[in-house]
Amino acid sequence: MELMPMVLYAGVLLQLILAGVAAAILFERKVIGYMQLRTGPNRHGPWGILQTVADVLKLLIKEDIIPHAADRKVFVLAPIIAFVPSFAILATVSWSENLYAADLNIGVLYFIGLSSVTTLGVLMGGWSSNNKYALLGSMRGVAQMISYEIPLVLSIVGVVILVGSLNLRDIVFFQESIGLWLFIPQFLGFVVYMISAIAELNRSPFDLPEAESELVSGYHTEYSGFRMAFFMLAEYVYAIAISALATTIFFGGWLGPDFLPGEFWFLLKMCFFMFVWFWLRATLPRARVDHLMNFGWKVLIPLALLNIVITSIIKVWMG
Amino acid sequence: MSEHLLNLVKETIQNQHGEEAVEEADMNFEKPFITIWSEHWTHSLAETLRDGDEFRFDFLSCLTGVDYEEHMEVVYNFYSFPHDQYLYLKVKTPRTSPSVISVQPLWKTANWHEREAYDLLGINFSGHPNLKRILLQDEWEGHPLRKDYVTDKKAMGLE
Amino acid sequence: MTTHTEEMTLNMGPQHPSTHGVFRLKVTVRGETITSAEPIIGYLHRGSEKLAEGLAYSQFIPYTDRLDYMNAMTNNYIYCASVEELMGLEIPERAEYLRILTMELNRVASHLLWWGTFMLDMGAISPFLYAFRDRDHILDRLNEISGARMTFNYMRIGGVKWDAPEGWIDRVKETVELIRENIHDYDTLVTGNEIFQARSKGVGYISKENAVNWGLSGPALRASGVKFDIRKDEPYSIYDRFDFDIPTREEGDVFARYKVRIAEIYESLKIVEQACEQIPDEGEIIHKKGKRLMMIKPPEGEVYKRAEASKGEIGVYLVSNKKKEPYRVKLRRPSFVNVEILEELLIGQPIANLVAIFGSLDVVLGEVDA
Amino acid sequence: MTGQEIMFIILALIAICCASLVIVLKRISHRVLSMAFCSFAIAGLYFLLRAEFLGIIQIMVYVGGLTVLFVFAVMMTDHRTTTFVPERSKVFKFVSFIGVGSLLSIMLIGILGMDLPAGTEPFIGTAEAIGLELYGNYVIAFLGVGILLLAALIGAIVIARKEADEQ
Repeated sequence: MELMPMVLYAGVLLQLILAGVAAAILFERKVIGYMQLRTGPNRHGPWGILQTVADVLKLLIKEDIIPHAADRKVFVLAPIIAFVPSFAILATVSWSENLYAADLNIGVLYFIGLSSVTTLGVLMGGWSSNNKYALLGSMRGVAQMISYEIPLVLSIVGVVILVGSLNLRDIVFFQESIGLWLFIPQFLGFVVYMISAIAELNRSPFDLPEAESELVSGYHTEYSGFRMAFFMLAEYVYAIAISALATTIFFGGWLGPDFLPGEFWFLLKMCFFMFVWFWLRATLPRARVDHLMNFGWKVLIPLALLNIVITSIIKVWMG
Repeated sequence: MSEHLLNLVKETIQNQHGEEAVEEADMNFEKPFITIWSEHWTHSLAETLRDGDEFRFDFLSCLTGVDYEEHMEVVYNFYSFPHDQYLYLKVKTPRTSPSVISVQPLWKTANWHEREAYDLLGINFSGHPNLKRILLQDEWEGHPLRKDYVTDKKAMGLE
Repeated sequence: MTTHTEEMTLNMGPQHPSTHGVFRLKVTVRGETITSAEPIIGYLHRGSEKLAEGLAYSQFIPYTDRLDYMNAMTNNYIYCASVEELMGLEIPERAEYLRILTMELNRVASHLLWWGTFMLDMGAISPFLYAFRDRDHILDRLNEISGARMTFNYMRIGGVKWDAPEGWIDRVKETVELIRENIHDYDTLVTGNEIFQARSKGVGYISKENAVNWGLSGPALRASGVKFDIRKDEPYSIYDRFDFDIPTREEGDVFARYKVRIAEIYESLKIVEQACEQIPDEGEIIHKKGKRLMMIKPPEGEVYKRAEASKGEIGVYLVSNKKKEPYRVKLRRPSFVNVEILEELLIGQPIANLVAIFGSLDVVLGEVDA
Repeated sequence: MTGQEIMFIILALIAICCASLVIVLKRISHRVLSMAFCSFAIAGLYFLLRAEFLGIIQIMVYVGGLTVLFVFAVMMTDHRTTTFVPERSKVFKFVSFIGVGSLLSIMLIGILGMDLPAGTEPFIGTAEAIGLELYGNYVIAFLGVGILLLAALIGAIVIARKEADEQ
């Protein structure tokens, strides 16, 4: 791709993602609202459609508060460090057969590698606030994100072995060629991926870094206004990215019956993943830190390794 | 039943501290009601009440202080789960420098009750590990539930 | 450079999402493990006992509402009952039933609210909203009979303030039916949950001896294996006329306290149903002495009266000197006593358990601080 | 100058600046942060060389893993009592400046004097190529490194355990 279209694509994508985040937040509040026997936001625009817009506007015009004892430079930088990688990983997502930015050979690795940088933002945000809850929150967040990155990566390795490529588009083409979405042959990997993705995204029931009943608001306790919005944005963009990755590698990306365009199928599958996360949030209580760690290291990682071994045996056996 | 208990407690106290130790022993709404002076209220007596076979008052239901203008009283409301019996024990103490032993080592629940009585009535519980104000702020002057406490209406914004 | 983890003093509260009011807990943590804890209270102290000494007997009733504002009926009751005991009043039959009905409905509401907020502490948001919805049904009933939703001021010395409005008993029956069904649903949604059980089983263990020694009462005591309920063991009002069980558990942990409270909701609903059947159709609702509100002068004497509130044993120590105002009113608030054990219970626990343990004790700060 | 050269200069400057900031800055958090940026810039250089695999691994290991662990360790331990090297005398500074300067100039002479022929295989940095090299030519060395790291890991756990028990 040439420079100009690339910049254009990135600009358009950024706008769309922002709109997507707004939609996702509304979607979440609506879904959870109905699950809790209430209607959710319904005051701004028809069906509450402008609620998020109003929320964001409110956040943007709020006073920008930096605590006196905070480490100013790091405090300011942290939300950006958290946000940039979560947006950058979207570059490799192939929304349909023809709509994509970078056909990167190591797409999967790029995805996982860059997303690990978000941790740094969380850590810096928590530490620089000079707040004890924020510190505890970021310590939890980092321990959790580092631990769960391993099963997340390992769960994808099975797919990579099966396909023989790290390229996200190749993975979809492979699924097209065998006529089967990979979550069936890679079911174990899929389960491990789903669970560790929740932990990686800090979503309920693994939302320990925020855990409002214990740590007030976790690592972004001291953040307000548009810096807070940045953290929220990073969180939701990352959620969108992870669901896009899940769609690509386990649910056949843009594949689907012909009567609708590929982009639509892709978005539909993504929405399904998002819905599952919201559903869990409305249902489950929060797990505890040590349980979470035990589960990650003693259950998920062995399972993911088992999946790799089985996949390799099958791959060698089938030739 | 209850009168039997009353006599039993009375005898125990008299055995330990002499005949005149029991100031008053009566039934109050069908429950034994005993008054003693604070110098007779000792740890050994309290231990007997808690562990003695006939008593077993393992549950300190309530502890409170009352200012009777000529003297102060600390009222213990004991209950025994094993025997399902009940006892009022009132400990009298002089109004100037009121002091009663702390039963916190025997009934842990007494900890805050005694702190509250200290806070609101100014009764000193000797042997309490952490006797400081609990409901009012540390710099509060006086003890509001004493009958001679003068409410500073101006400071409270009432005038 | 030293490599050990720093100890950190963490002030949970007075403003914190899960301290249920203005409660402050000064904890020292190493990493996430608590090494010492000190509860600090008094932020909501209003001097109720002092106020009582300056008010006529009946004027103090509304102040009792504001102790445990989640379970105001029992507070109302125990204060009135202690005055009645001093005066030796006989309460009309219908008034007794109305008292039982409102107290038990209020207990269900209180337990429901506890259930919702406790699950919120555990990180589940939906139960909170479910609980509030059902609690609202009960509050509607209580509103119909008392004219208020939280601070009822319904009991009077010698009886109750209002008679039940037209069709109220039938509506109560419907509400009981509805809540019983819903509670069952919620119970299955939460109780069996793997994460919830992992977080609550074996956490915050209180032994039988410890529970008694620390003066715990109510569900917290019964969850440690002490089968004691004042309604049954020292029946006040007309509780001896009803058939109900005292749920107990032996485990003494957070989960046991949870189960006991859920079971108590069912038992309370049972009592409400029986009371609805037995209540006489009409009759006096207040003793004639109680009608002259400002003229109440109990004879000289003192009494300690206790009752089973939703959080434990609530008691009133009342001293009268034959004046219009009480000489001394001491309120034994269950939350005040129950919260005390925290300082021992929390040591060695991770912060995540702190919230679970504190929540499981069911503390209302209005009551702790009086 | 082509776009590639401009990018190279920018990235190289960032890398050098951040690397020196690691030494110059006072606060340890700022130092760690600039270390992370330095790693980013180096990863960018790898990308320019079309060694995407290496670049991503650089980010993953150095930014996502190492820096985070570093901050984590600093955060958990008593870093306020840590003192860096005390002030040295002027003579000491002068001598060390000369030493570093001469080392740098020798290196520069060596590097500039080298004549590396352009590689014949254009895409040496792909995942396949690296995998083939690692598990083909250098498999024994690879296994050796693996065992060494495992031993280090276990050793770290043992030491940490011992200190935790002592407390």
